[in-house]
Amino acid sequence: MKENSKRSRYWSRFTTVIAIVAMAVVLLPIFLNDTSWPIEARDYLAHSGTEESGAINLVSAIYLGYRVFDTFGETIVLLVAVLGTMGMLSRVESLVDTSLEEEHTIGSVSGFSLTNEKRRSHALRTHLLEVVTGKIGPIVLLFGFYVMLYGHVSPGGGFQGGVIIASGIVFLALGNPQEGSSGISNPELLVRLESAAFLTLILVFFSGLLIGNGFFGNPLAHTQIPVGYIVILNAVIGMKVGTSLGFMCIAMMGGGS
Amino acid sequence: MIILLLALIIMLAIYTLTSKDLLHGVIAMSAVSLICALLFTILQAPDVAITEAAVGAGVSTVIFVWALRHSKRRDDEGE
Amino acid sequence: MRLEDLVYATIMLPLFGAAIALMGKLVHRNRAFAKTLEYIGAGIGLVLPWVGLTMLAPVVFSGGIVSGIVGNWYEGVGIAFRFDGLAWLIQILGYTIGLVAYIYSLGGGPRGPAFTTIFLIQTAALAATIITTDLFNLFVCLEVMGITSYVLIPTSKKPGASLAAFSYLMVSASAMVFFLIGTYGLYRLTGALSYEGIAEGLRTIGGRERLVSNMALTLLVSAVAIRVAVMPLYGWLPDAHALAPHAVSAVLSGVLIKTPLFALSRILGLFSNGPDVGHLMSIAGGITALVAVVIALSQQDAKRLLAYHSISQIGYVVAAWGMALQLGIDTALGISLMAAAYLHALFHAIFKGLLFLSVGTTIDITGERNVYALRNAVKIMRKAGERIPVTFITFLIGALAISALPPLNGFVSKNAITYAMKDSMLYHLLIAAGAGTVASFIKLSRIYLPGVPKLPMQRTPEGRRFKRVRLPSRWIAQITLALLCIAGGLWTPRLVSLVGRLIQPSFQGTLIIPALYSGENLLKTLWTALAGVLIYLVIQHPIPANLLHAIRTRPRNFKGLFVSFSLGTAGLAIWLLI
Amino acid sequence: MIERALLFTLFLIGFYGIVGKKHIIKKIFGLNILNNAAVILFILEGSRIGTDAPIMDGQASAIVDPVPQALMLTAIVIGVCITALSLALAVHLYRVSGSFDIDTIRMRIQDEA
Repeated sequence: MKENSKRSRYWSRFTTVIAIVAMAVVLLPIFLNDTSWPIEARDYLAHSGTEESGAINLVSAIYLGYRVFDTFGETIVLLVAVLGTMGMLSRVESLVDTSLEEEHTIGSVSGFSLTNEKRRSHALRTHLLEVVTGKIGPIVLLFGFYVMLYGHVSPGGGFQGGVIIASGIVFLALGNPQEGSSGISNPELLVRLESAAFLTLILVFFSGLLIGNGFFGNPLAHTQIPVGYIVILNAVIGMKVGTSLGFMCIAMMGGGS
Repeated sequence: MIILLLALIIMLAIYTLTSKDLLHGVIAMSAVSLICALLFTILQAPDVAITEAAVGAGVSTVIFVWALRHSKRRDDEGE
Repeated sequence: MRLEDLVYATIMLPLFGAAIALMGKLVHRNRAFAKTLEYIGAGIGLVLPWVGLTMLAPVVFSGGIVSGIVGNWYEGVGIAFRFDGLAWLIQILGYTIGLVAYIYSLGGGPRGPAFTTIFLIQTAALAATIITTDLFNLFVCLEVMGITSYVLIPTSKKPGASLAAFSYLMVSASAMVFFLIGTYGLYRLTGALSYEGIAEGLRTIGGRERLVSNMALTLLVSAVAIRVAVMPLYGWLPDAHALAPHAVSAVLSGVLIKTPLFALSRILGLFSNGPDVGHLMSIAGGITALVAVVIALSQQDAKRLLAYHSISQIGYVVAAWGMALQLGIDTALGISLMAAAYLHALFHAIFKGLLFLSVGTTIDITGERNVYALRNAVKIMRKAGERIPVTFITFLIGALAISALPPLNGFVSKNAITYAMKDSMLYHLLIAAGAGTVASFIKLSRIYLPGVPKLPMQRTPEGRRFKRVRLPSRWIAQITLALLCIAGGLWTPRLVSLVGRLIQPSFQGTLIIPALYSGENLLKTLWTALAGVLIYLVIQHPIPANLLHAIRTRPRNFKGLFVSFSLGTAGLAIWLLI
Repeated sequence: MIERALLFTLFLIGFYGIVGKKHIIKKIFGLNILNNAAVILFILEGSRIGTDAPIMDGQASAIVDPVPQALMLTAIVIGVCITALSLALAVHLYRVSGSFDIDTIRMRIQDEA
């Protein structure tokens, strides 16, 4: 048996090297190619990007204006990932304390309410942590809203602001006393906010139809504030990302409530 | 400067894959994300730097730590 | 209502339905309201797009192409899209199977607002993948399609399903990063992301950059080929399709492995060496068809047998599609081959979906998946409340369709393919694969017929032989698919020319329509059927049975997926260089 | 030139992590590194043609190419979502099979099914 395992290990090491060398051969020309970087797109955007989309920050002009369909796909990927992870999470928890196996629903995400979640003693909830996060929470939340709403001027925007809001929510969940999870860190409220944000996001894209600019066009294109579209999108995406990631982190911490 | 940061990222990446303790791997991964964020600020890409810092280092570290808390920290199967 | 809005309506409606179904999660206090919200969302998402498609039909049939930039932004930076005959056909395929699979899932498959939301998002992603002509947008659509299937596969609560989803996720996610590197290579060369921009940029590049564009093309093709499960890269598919819930595996093998293939044909149209890639893919497709049938013959688990059949049938489609690209889409033979490839993709989606759903119902009722251990399932199902053996009849129609017997749609599309590639090496491969298909479906249909099982049958948990299962909505799904099989078979002579005209509107010549019911053709079908029966009798013999047992229990490890992925990519790169 | 060579090695390290390592969490580390390498490559090469950040607040003269930056925002978030989902699957696999080694998981799940 010893000879066989040594030979099989040698064989598996050999196939790994073959796979990596094969990939390296294909990748090398692309990495070493140094033709000059194309500048047409950059010149057009530098010249007329601002007044077309209204945003001073060109990157958010692109990913919320010109290529807003990609960003929409990305929000959907985030939504599906959170739903999938929550489904898996409840099944992992149920494997731990073999609760009733819900028949065929997707890990009973619909029925997943943290109230029946078995309260676990939180070793990490020392008093110091509670006081500090309790105080910092609102400040982080405020900063998150700033990053979200000023996406078109300073760097930042929907996603970055949303993640900071999510961490703000987690701080609040950690910070407040254990019994009631009042305020924004209550999981029920977060689920509602997330679904509402997703619906409003789609309605915003439908609004592009009104002035005949197509689904993802800018409805406020011909008004004086075309940047309004980007601000609205930033706000809605920020809310959606913030609530869904906040909800996931709270669920991962074993349930704030 | 960029080459120095890239070399640091490569060393951290090698460390994540070879370290026996997974928690050290997770910490090295978030260090890689942070250095990436630093690199992006140098390369005049502030948006991507904030995203990398917030999303890359922040959220994925939380998820990795949750995964480790729910399972075993030691990578004792070895090669 | 401009045409562009109508085109994007077919994508936004399922997403709007998904948002409404997600609101069902909001009010999960009272179940009734959540259920109605869910059904409204599913209705909007799966039924309304049909209205959009019928309104678009006249435009597409008259050879019109709806193309432009999403949201009328500047064309250098915005996302280009193009809605033509091919896109219309693939969306028909996606929405048919999506609607029927959702109806089936009301009866048996997973439920809950989260499942409906993700199912609708998957249907929308399928529709979006085919109309985009922008490289990065294709990346995002393939990611959305992928992540919905990674989440839907483990909902079947089987431990193996999580492992299958994990392997599928790792392979596709790393392939998608290589797709990103390919996009980087092309953007650097041509400065554009839309297909037209890249094509026009590539015309003016010099000799050395030719190598770089070939390598970038190799990465794009191999990243998409993983999702199409061609020969070297099919390792993830059998576990994923066999262990997913029945409704999900019908959509997975019906639509999810075909849309990337036809999206790839848009990319290959750009490159001057597109035909070489088509040539290699057709060879790989032919080999896939034969090898996958042999492995299918060796399988014990009913759904795994069907999954391997999906690989062999997609081998048919890829062979015809590759040869069509090789000959060029503007020649008569090329168009008829591409039309045959699409027809077989559509008909395969229908009869494979039918087989997955009917075998799924049988498995749910009898609780037994092993082909050798289950016998006279018709009697068991009659006791379970199925007076008229609907599942057996629908299974029979599906089995006859896949083994290409005259009246049904499989006969038409398989003959369209083999007729068009008359005397090439692929012809013989596909004929042999056809015979193997007949043999394996005789083996699978044994589970319904009375007989003595080789292995003892597991008792269902309650000790009785069957489990109460909600039949009506399953019947509706199975019967609609069976009717589609028959309709496809009878109505097809005009369908081939119709599809041909849709794929290449500017072609005036006559297509090569196979003389379906000619004496020589019927004789060939008879011969393949007899060969199939012969093969079935041969594998009862111990020597071939042991050989098949060896094939089934060959060690399949996780690393094999990646090694075959990188070797396949390197092979394609070398093929492009010589 | 050297940066691209370093990125090439980082890319191969990530690919080695996915292919060579048996431990599934290490594979997810590898996937993360692979994604990070692709993002750095895009941004590094995109910033060659300019000196200022793409914020048009008046005094930005030669700005960097904003298109790859917008694309990489999407790629980073998709990478994190894929990591989150794969970690949830990995923990579920650990709960079911009791080990993180991909081949022992396959063996334990095979004979259980």
